[in-house]
Amino acid sequence: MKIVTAIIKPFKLDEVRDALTNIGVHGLTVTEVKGYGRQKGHTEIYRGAEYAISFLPKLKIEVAVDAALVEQVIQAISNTARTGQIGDGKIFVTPLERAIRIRTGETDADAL
Amino acid sequence: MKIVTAIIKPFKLDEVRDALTNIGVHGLTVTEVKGYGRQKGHTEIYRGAEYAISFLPKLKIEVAVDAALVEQVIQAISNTARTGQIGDGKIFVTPLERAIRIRTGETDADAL
Amino acid sequence: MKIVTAIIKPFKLDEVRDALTNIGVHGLTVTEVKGYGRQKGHTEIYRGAEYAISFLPKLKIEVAVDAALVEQVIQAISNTARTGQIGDGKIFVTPLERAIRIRTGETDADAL
Amino acid sequence: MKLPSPRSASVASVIAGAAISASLAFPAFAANDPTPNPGDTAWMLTSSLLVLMMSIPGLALFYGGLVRAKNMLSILSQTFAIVALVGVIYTVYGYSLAFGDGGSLSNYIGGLDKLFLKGVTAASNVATFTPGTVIPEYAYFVFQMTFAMITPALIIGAFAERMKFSAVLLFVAFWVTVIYFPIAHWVWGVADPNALVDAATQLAAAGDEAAKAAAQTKIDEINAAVGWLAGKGALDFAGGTVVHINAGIAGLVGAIIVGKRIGYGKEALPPHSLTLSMVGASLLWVGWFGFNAGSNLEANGATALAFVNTMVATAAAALSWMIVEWLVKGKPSMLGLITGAVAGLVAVTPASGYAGPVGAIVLGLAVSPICLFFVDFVKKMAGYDDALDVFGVHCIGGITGALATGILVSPDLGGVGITDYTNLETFAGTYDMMAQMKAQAIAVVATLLWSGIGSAILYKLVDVIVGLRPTPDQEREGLDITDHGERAYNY
Amino acid sequence: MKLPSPRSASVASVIAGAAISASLAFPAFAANDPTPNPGDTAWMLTSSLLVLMMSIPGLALFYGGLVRAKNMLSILSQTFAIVALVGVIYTVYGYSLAFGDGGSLSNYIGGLDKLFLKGVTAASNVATFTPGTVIPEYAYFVFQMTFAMITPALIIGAFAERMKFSAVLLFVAFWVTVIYFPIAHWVWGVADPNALVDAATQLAAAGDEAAKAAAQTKIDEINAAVGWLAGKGALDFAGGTVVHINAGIAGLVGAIIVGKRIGYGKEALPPHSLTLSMVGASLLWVGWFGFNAGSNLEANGATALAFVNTMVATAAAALSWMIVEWLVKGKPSMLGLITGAVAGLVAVTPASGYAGPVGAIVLGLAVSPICLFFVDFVKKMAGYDDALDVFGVHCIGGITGALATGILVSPDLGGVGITDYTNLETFAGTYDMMAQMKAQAIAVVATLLWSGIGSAILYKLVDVIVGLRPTPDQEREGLDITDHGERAYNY
Amino acid sequence: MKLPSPRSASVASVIAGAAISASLAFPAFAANDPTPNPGDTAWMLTSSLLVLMMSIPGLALFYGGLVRAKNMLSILSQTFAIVALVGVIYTVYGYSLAFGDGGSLSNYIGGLDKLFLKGVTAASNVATFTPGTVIPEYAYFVFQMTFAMITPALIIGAFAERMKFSAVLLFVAFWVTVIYFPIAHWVWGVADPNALVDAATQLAAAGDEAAKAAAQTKIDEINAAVGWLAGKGALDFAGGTVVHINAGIAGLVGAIIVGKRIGYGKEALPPHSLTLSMVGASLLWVGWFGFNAGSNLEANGATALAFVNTMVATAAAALSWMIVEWLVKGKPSMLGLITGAVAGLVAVTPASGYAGPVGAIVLGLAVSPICLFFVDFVKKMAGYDDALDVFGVHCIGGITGALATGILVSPDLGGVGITDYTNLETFAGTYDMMAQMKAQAIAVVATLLWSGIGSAILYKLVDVIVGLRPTPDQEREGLDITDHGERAYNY
Ligand SMILES: Nc1ncnc2c1ncn2[C@@H]1O[C@H](COP(=O)(O)OP(=O)(O)O)[C@@H](O)[C@H]1O
Ligand SMILES: Nc1ncnc2c1ncn2[C@@H]1O[C@H](COP(=O)(O)OP(=O)(O)O)[C@@H](O)[C@H]1O
Ligand SMILES: Nc1ncnc2c1ncn2[C@@H]1O[C@H](COP(=O)(O)OP(=O)(O)O)[C@@H](O)[C@H]1O
Repeated sequence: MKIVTAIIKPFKLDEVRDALTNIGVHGLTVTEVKGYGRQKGHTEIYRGAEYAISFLPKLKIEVAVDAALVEQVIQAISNTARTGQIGDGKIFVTPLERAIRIRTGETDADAL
Repeated sequence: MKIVTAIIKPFKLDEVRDALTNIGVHGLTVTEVKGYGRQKGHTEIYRGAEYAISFLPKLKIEVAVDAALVEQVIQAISNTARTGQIGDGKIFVTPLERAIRIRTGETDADAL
Repeated sequence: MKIVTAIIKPFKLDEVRDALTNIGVHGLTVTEVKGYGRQKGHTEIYRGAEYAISFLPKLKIEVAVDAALVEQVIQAISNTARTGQIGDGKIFVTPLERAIRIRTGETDADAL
Repeated sequence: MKLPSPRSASVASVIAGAAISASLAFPAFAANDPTPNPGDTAWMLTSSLLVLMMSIPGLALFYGGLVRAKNMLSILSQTFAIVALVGVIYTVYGYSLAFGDGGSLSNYIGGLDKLFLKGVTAASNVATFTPGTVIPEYAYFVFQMTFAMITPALIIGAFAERMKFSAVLLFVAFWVTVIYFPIAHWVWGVADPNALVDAATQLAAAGDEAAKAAAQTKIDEINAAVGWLAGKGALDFAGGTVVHINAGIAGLVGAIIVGKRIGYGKEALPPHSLTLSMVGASLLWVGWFGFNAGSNLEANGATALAFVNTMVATAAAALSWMIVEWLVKGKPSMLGLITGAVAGLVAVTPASGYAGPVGAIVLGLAVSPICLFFVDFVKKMAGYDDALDVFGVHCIGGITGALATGILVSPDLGGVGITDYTNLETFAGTYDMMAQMKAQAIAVVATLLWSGIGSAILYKLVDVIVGLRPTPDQEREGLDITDHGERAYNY
Repeated sequence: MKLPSPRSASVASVIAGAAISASLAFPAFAANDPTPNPGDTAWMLTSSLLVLMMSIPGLALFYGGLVRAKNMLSILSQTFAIVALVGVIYTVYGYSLAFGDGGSLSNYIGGLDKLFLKGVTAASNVATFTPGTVIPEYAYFVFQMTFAMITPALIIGAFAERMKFSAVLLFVAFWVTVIYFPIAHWVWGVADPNALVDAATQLAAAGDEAAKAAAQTKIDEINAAVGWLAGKGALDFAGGTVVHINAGIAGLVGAIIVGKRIGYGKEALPPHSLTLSMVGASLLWVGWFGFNAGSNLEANGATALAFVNTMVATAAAALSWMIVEWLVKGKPSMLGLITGAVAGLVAVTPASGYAGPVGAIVLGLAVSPICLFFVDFVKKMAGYDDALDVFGVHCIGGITGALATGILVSPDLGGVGITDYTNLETFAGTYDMMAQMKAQAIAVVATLLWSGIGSAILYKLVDVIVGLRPTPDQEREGLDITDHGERAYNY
Repeated sequence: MKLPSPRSASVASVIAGAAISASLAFPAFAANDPTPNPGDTAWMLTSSLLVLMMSIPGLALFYGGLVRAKNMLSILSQTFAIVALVGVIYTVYGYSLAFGDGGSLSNYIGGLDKLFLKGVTAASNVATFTPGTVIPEYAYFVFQMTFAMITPALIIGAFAERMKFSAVLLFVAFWVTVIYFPIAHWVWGVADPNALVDAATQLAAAGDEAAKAAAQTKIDEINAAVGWLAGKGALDFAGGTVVHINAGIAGLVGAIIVGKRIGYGKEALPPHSLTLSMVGASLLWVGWFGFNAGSNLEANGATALAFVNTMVATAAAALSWMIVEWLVKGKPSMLGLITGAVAGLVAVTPASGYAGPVGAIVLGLAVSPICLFFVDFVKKMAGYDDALDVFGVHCIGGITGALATGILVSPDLGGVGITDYTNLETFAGTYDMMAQMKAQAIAVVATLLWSGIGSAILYKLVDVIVGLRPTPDQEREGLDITDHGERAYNY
């Protein structure tokens, strides 16, 4: 099993979720994060003080999936989260050794 | 070492924390997240506009532990976070290669 | 590739970011988290009710880097995030199998 | 034209006990009706909108800030809907029940003669406390309406975060009808000073014994028709008993009957926004000048006194709570400061037109430790979950104020003494503190009993009809979603 | 000394149709000018600051809470800047255009005689509706200014979250000049009752036919110089047409011209803080007493009536929205409660000084379902994105109120009837509802057309000059950052 | 029932320089005391609660929104506790020190004759500016109290986020006693116009030289007893020097002595809620009508003028700040708009009863660039951390206003000129601008020195007693937790 983690632009969430549902992924976890990268931020001024805001609001989506599904998940996310502009985000794939559903105690693929 | 990540219902935090402390885990990190899964959300209506809210508030708990402790940690979390109803959440175990305590520079097991 | 995850004190963010930029890391993702550990919290009282607050505000920084850079990244974070007082936080290193830049589809090292 | 009026609650009893001097020489009031002074009218209208502002947004924010975010809208909705509901009820029958002519029942309840504001027009006036002075009846009506709105809204703090919206509304509709309107009548259903002065003038001018007897009978009649607590001489300038003790005890009973919040005493249930509570408390303070100084029904020196008392008692109470908390807990909290201010406002309410400013400061200093004791210790000991301390602040503060009024009204302590309209000359200095304290105590106990027992019955009734409490799951999810289908915040 | 005044909008028409009785016996008004009563002045100043409070922070919060957090400051800035901008414009030429002497154009527009407040001093007074009563002109000026401030601020809700700050300001500067000041003049550019009464007195005292004719000519002249809608007898006590229909239709046109928000109908665009919206709505309610009861220009029984109507219609409308929503959607929302309250406030605005309280309650009960229908169904069907329902609540609520005013003013329904200052004795009971409804309908249609078409032209003009809409990227990022370089919240 | 009163600060000096015409023909004031008009009383009470609302929640929110969330409660607590503390101090000895009878020291300080409000009752009245007009002394007392409350609350913005709660309270207790009450006395300790008019009448009626000399001596005596700045003829209608310059310089000194915030100039310290700041600024604007127009002590045409000036200067200043910022920084910020509005309110404060509306607009347009220059550039250059720009806005804005008052009062510029109660007929048109500007400058410099130096000493004293600053760790954690043991928000 793998965990696919994607950093995306916030307004893309619903589209990405729908795309994942379509390929049979029925669970995911979303976190509000701030991203720093090539995409440049903006400047805020409060009276005399100017602040360059380089951390931008992003969403982090984490999906635990069977290894077999990883490619599809990556495609689904890439296709829907892409706007073609800097700051569209990243997808990271990391290993997942075990998964447990708390309610039932089911494990691994059954737990997802 | 492993990282045990659990997605739980928010009001279970204190119980889970106590259970972990009891088995000798003295550190953990908590993130507010939104979860999408089998548990169904609710509908919100603002004047004419109806929104189906499918992302529900959850907490993500991350605990870095020695591999030997993983089983106990899973048990502790499962037992306390379970309500028996849909949406109780998941536990994920992922590998942890190195750990460092910033203050002292201690590493791995000593760092936890 | 690795993901270096650091839990740090919030006011250290800008310093850490600058240190990472200096060693050529140009992207990272930050999450607001609550940490539980050795650092003790405080007590809050609202009329009669006293609450011991043991979860303290921390920032979690995640940096995906080439394995070769990991040591440097750890050093950079350790040096800047250290105040020498309890609660400075941890650094965790976990494996990263794949990375994709959504905008271009570039992968792995190119995607970071 | 005639109208009961809050302040002179004592008139009846005083007169009852006073020999009416035949040497009275009031100028006869001619038939030409007095006209309202625009200044008095302006002040009464301003006061009315201030009291509305106390409810919304004042009280709604004060309470709302103290609950968890997931129940914020339930507090706001309940407050807003209560204001709306009572506004309509009051127009339809509330004003009539509280201030209409009760006929043979007039010691206990008003009548049905003013249903749907029958007979009230833009030209109708009501008497104030200064003989010969009137204000438009519409102004009096709407001022009193705002009191009827805020009183039930105060109650909801006690069972916050755990009562269904439908239950709250139903309870309030019952409660104002069965509890509030009668008690308002008992205390504020007083004699019209103009009528009293008229009768006294007759008495003075009476040529023979028959005329004297007739005039005296008239005076007795007027006094006999007042609300029974007013008749006992209980003083309540702006609503210590009618509003605060009344709401406070109803809240406590509700908190006990509906039970504790899930997690109470186990989980942390911290206020979601003390900022909003501070805004609410500040608006309560600002608006309370309408409540207290408005209760003088005119804009004169006595009004300014009530205003000053409201200011200084509140300041003193805020300081007092701060100091006690600093000493006892080690830190002075913002919530303590504003809670103290509210306790001061509550306590000075019945006394505001009677005490002197120094007396008001003393009252403010005294009320905070008393309320703090109930909020911090008694509640924990007794184990009830009065979520927003309606009992500890409003009932206890109200009782403190009601009793203190009997003391501070004394001219020896800088108070204004008691006005006897039929005998202004001979009255001065005859203040009898023990008699007054007895009257005050009777009013307190009567309110506690009627409201406490009556409310208990009404909660049970509502529980049977629609059920008081949401399911545990609903309560966990928060009333905003389950009762109203909305969330307060989407940042 | 002379001054048009909101309430007696009907005078002209009534007089136009009435035979002037020669038996009139008004006391002649001597040359000695009346002095303002401090109570009236106090009330007008209080009313003025209440109406300012309606705009800031009231309306700003009501609207601001309903947008997403990233556009919060744009709403706050627009509202605040509009208040500031119109404050200056109104002083420079707005007051003169609306209430100055328009000479031969006086049916359609005021003049330039009061540019920069020329001739106005602390000693200038203007007439109220009670013959012989005046208030300081500065008080009248600033009261009317606050109306001119809030009206364009109402509009911005329709195209919230998607119009550039520069465009909004430019549009408002044009709009008040070309749309608002004329319409205010049409409706509120009424005859001075003092002058009318004077002339009527002349008429009564006239010895021969020539004198009679002269006096009658004078009356005709006065009546001929009024705003043309006032001349048709349209009743608008406090601004149903001038403020609400006017702003509401301008908003709808703007929403359509600027187009829908990105994501409208696809993404969730929930209110970021219903808490703030509730605070805003509450302050609107509180401040609206200045708006409506202040429009009586004095503090008397009629003022108290307008106050009561404002209270009870709003309460009824909030309840009514709640009930309908509960029945139709299954849950009564907080947003529904406050939206209903605002709809009630809008509807009662034109009627507040004319209806009786029971009529006002009926109006409140009726307006909510009507507005709800537009907000919930018509908007969806028609497919326009009136973001904060300016059309659905203000325009529709305003039309409901304007038409209902024609009904509820009827003395048979508890209304006050229409005042004919030249013929007070013979007027009573001659109320002609059909004629009045026609006048009301004309005022509604005239406002819809002038404001609707005029606004469309102005939006297009502004689009040419500075562009109406930000780029999609800017809109996505939020107007706070792109227009103002700030964020509302940094928790 | 004599009483000093804000507005006629110039009377003394004017009279001092004017030959008293023997042809004066004032009606003698009989012994029968005038009665307060309910309209004036209503306005003064309304004004008092408006000024309270300026402090809480107005100023508290304006300031609180600008700090980081972790220090929100510290701002709210400090403001609220200052209001409470000063309320009690003012009653105990503040009113007496500021407005009591100072005997031989009466040029510099009031006396101890009114400790604990000795001798003040609901029947006590004080003179207003119109000879023969009075208001209840309680109303005057509480109105002045609210000024004493808000002034020290203004100071705390300068050293926000880094001074201990205990230090703030101690400093304020010292500061109002040693700095505020004396300065209030210097400027507002003016002659009672009734007494002056009485004496002038005597003079006019005097038959022989001896009587004339006696009357003249009386006038001289009255004038000699006024506060020394009043005696110099300094004009300060509503508190430009006493409140704003005074607080502003005390703030600057405090900011320098306590040092910069940790991270200042390095980390981002953005406002946590500009929304709340906007609400605060709006309530400041609304409440400021009480501050300025209330300072007329009556509700008449002059009051309406002060009201209008407050409205239009503020509108102009908000626009002006917006435009300058738009030009200089490329974007008009919401914070700029509201800061401009506050600068306008500050600047118009001393001028509000003296300038004409067009003059007020010019003042508003001028003050914003001046303050902006200090807030944006001078602060950065000089390197002090005046966290919420108390110096840049209140002190600089106050100085601008104080000096501009000397110009705008000129009748040639639409101002009202200066009133000489003893010689109303011959005064008109003799306005001497250079003399007035000198008086204004003296008042400004005296305030800067007394408050600047005095405050420095007091800060040092407080530092010795309880310590000014929390530890760095406490400062990082935030004052809410370390000083008050609470958090403002738990979402
Ligand atoms: N090395 C990295 N490690 C972790 N997160 C990263 C890294 N680089 C970028 N990110 C995340 O991806 C987001 C987008 O990256 P950015 O460089 O702005 O655009 P793009 O991916 O289109 O080149 C960033 O805001 C940040 O959250
Ligand atoms: N495949 C997944 N990857 C990541 N998180 C998941 C996944 N499936 C579920 N979750 C998380 O677990 C939570 C609970 O899942 P849900 O399906 O609602 O209930 P249950 O686990 O009881 O079947 C979800 O809200 C989501 O946060
Ligand atoms: N075992 C753990 N797993 C995950 N996070 C941890 C663990 N232990 C500590 N942390 C995180 O590191 C933070 C600092 O830890 P703490 O024990 O307080 O101080 P220190 O690291 O200086 O000893 C905690 O607040 C928590 O967020």
